[in-house]
Amino acid sequence: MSDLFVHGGARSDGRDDAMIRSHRTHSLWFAYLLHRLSGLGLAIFLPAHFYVLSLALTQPERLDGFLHWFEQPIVKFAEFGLVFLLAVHIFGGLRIMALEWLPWSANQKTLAASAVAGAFLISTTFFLQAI
Amino acid sequence: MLDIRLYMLQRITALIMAPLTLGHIAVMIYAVQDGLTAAEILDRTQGSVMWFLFYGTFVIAVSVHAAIGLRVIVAETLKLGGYALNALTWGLCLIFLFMGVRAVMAVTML
Amino acid sequence: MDVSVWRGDDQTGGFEHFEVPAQESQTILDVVSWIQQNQDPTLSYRYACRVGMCGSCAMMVNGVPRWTCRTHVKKVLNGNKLEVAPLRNLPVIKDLATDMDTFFDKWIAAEGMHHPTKSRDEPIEPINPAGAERMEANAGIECINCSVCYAACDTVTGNSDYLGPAALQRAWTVYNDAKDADKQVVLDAVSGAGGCHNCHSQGSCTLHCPNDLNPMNAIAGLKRASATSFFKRRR
Amino acid sequence: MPLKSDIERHDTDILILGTGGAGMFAALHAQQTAPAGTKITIAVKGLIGKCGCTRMVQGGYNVALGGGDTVERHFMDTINGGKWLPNQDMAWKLCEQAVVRIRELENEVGCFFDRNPDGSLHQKAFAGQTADRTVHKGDLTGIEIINRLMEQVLSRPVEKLQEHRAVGLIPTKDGTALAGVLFIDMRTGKFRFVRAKTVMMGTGGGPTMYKYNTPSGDKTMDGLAMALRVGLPLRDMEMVQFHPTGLLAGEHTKMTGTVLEEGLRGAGGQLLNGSENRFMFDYDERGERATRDVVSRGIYAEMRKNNTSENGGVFISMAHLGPDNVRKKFSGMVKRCADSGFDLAGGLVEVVPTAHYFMGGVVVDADTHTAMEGLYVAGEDAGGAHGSNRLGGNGVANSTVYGGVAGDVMGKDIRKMGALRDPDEDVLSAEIERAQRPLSQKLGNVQQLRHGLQEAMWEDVGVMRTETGMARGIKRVAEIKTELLETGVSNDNLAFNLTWHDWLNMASLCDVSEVIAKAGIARENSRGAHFREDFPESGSMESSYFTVARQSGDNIDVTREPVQFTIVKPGETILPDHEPETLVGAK
Ligand SMILES: Cc1cc2nc3c(=O)[nH]c(=O)nc-3n(C[C@H](O)[C@H](O)[C@H](O)COP(=O)(O)OP(=O)(O)OC[C@H]3O[C@@H](n4cnc5c(N)ncnc54)[C@H](O)[C@@H]3O)c2cc1C
Ligand code: HEM
Ligand code: SF4
Ligand code: F3S
Ligand code: FES
Repeated sequence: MSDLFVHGGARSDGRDDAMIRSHRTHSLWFAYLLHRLSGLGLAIFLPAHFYVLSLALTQPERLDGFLHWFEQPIVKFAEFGLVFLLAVHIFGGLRIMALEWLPWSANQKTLAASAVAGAFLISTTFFLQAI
Repeated sequence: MLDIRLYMLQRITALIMAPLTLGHIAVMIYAVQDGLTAAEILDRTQGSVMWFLFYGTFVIAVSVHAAIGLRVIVAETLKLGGYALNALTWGLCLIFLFMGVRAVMAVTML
Repeated sequence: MDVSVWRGDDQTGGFEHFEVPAQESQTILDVVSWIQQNQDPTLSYRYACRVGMCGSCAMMVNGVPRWTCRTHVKKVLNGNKLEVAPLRNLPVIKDLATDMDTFFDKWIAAEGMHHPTKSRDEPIEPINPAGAERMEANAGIECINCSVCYAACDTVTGNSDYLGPAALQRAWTVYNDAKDADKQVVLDAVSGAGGCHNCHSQGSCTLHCPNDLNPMNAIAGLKRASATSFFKRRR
Repeated sequence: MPLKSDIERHDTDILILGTGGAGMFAALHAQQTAPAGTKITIAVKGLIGKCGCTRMVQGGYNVALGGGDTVERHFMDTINGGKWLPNQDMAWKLCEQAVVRIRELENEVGCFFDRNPDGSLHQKAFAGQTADRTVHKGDLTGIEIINRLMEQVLSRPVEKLQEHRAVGLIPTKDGTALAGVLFIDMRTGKFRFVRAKTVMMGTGGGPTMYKYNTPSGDKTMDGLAMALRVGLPLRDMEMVQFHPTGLLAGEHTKMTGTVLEEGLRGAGGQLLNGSENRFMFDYDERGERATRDVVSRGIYAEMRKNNTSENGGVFISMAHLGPDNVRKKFSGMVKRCADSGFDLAGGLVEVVPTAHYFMGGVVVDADTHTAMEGLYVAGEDAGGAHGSNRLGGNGVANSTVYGGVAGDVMGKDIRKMGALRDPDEDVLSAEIERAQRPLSQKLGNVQQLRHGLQEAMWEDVGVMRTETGMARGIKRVAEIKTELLETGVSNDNLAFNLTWHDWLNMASLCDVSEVIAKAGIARENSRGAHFREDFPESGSMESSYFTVARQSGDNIDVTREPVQFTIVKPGETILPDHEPETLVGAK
């Protein structure tokens, strides 16, 4: 079984709840963490995104202002991050649903990795397009 | 926390969103190629039933999906449960829905 | 060897240090026993079979849940250090001994027991050992209920209602048992607020199971079966 | 220190001690047969289902399920294997009821035993059997049986007293009936006295007073020691079965003594002495494939010649069968050895004979009744079914069959019983005092005493015995016992105080060790597991006797009683004429 996992070495960190504890240092757990963080990030970003868009209804000028602001590199980078999150989350989510509903396959690790890779590919494309 | 009803809701909404978000990203990649202006976006979307349904579906799905997702995270990390947790889930869902619907209306109506 | 051992109960406690002589063939359980027999007679821990069959001796060893009677010191020694603590996710009775009742209550709550279709007066049912259903049932059958997977799972940590990997794996076995009468009862039992749908596929259960079992896979099976039945019943 | 007034008192109707095959089946059957509303309590030294030896069963479960095999044949094998010493009624019921019990295990409890490709149960033959009879689940049969039983028990309304150690059987004032059982709640260290109308004792014996032994750590003859103290007769107490191939890895590790599966020898595994030569053919023409007792003695003889491995045993070698083959065929054993640091598939692993099973036990009838009203005994605690030697596969059959019988009988008997009985308070006080004794003595090292006892029993009352050796053994045991009584345990915290329980374990082991040695001296011939170098002959079968030991005052009296051949006489058989001697290999 263990060939399924990229596994960190044994580490001593006691019964406190340190974030990365020895029993967690493997790829599937990181995939889980990534999925959770990306989901959380999206959930925080989404209302902001909606807010900005709804400005179109009330104050179109301000929306334009926002969109100019989006030209800033730092904001570009943030946008890249968000698309990255979305992509990571989608592919992660598809991986989870495949795992749950399709007959279980022995290359979970590969799937997890390719999900992240795919996410990177897409977001980088987006990023390059944007500048 | 997550019984089969909530689970199915979360998975089904995820399945609905997957093509929508991928489509959205694709459009954005195309759109941002030469700068993004309010006019451009609105041009494309306003008055379009198709875009209204596209984003409308997304908003409903994401409200349900994210509310359930946050519910799980809150329950597991803050050990919240029972009535408060249900209230939070509904609250989040309604906030997402409200803001989402406003945004969709803004970009697709008139 | 420099061995830190958790002392205390659920409320209070801390690590105590012991210097334990290294031996050629030595398991973590041997280390713990040596301390109790030679250094501190009040140290509490639990074991029975000493050969990996009873699942009584699991502890956290250098932060990882393990069966201690079959974990060779050499395999886990970190430099010259060992740290031994009670299993996570279970209440501590004293020192290294945990109260496993919740683990077993959940096993039963998941309907992890046989629901008979026949009595002792009837002949034994012929079953093809190579059939797909039977293979699936067999996959998890050698679980020794050691609770290592339960200790490894962070969903259990976060959600005290969560039935956990071992109980759910057992439910999956029961579900696939051709002899079992009540598959829907099993699905219903694992579809509630603490059911299989809470699993985030963290995979720590499968990684750490000392018997190379795959509860993550079993749980996925339950999700699949319950989703199918969910649609069927709606119709 | 707790006063007697501090002890908790608790009542139930049916009380069961132990959660091996015997205890679990007793609980299930009692629940089925007792009148509605009967309260059933199961008390155990460890966690339910997670202690005891039934869980450790590897090879499997003997049951005659047709295909040529019959209950009669199983019975004859059991009688022959036990060298005509078994109580024949018990042996018969064992073989007959095993058939029902295996169906119950499969159909009602939910066990799944290995199948043939056609879907029928797979059966194989252990040594000493004349038919393919042993039902199994890989080589982890016990886990399957106990896990399934455990689920059934846990899902029923049975009261559970876990980590409750029975320390004394408490009779009524007149001593004729049992009033209840005194326990230590190990988690708190408090005493708890539980009254019950019927008590089944299934604490599973366990010859762990030997230097090398296979049983689980919780088994220390508590049941037999308790029975001895209330004056019950114990039979066949000299009969300790040694398994020839226990792992030998040094004294400091608990792995030492644990069983390396019988099948290794069956498959062609070779035993090599210190100079790496095969030696078993010097002792028996069947070589390594001879029966357990013969191989154990062969190894022991080689050890006496000092022709040993590093740790003082011999080697088992499998490599000539092809390491990959071995790895495939014995994957569980190979993995277990590897976890302990040994290469079973390709290298040499040190082995030594190891005390495995105890044939002796409380005298009972075939309905598990004892001489004391209200007390029933089943499983390894009960004597009689196996005589001088237990066949591989008859152990778990015995505990599950008789556990179920005890449950049924208790369920029936309880209908005739009136109120709960009151205990003899003096005995209760004495038992509490006995258990508390170390708490007021000067602190000492219990483990050293245990080593001493194990050494003494292994050397003087072990695989090969003589009168002088056993007499010396008795003396050594007595000295250790005296020292134990002077040895103290810290009373700072009695909760989960393992060292206190080590002391209590030692007390039980010392008491029963003495009986084993005395019964050993009383048997002046060699039968089955009991081998006397000074009386190597088996004696005439027709005049077979079994030993009965009893404690009166501070003395152990051992008497001999003639075996009653109630079903078959030596030299005869109940198999039909012209039945082949053996069916193994006939197909
Ligand atoms: C390694 C090994 C392999 C074996 N393989 C086979 C095999 O292949 N086939 C076969 O037929 N037999 C086999 N046997 C023998 C078989 O396991 C036993 O004969 C049988 O299981 C005994 O069952 P039992 O219920 O009497 O006792 P056990 O299963 O040993 O149960 C005894 C119970 O009593 C409890 N107990 C002990 N003392 C106290 C106390 N003071 N207070 C409360 N509870 C107490 C114990 O904790 C335990 O729960 C094997 C034994 C061993 C050790
Ligand atoms: C932009 C919109 C989205 C937001 C805000 C969002 C948010 C979340 C959140 C907060 C969680 C909880 C994470 C956790 O439990 O650890 C979650 C879980 C999940 N999401 Fe999303 N999500 C979005 C889009 C998607 C999409 C498009 C998919 C589909 C592929 C998806 C699939 C999933 C799945 C399968 C889970 C469950 C994970 C688990 O049980 O561990 N999500 N989502
Ligand atoms: S699945 Fe594995 S880790 Fe979990 S209880 Fe069973 S044997 Fe232990
Ligand atoms: S670790 Fe826990 S989250 Fe699921 S895959 Fe295993 S049960
Ligand atoms: S002591 Fe039984 S599994 Fe470790």
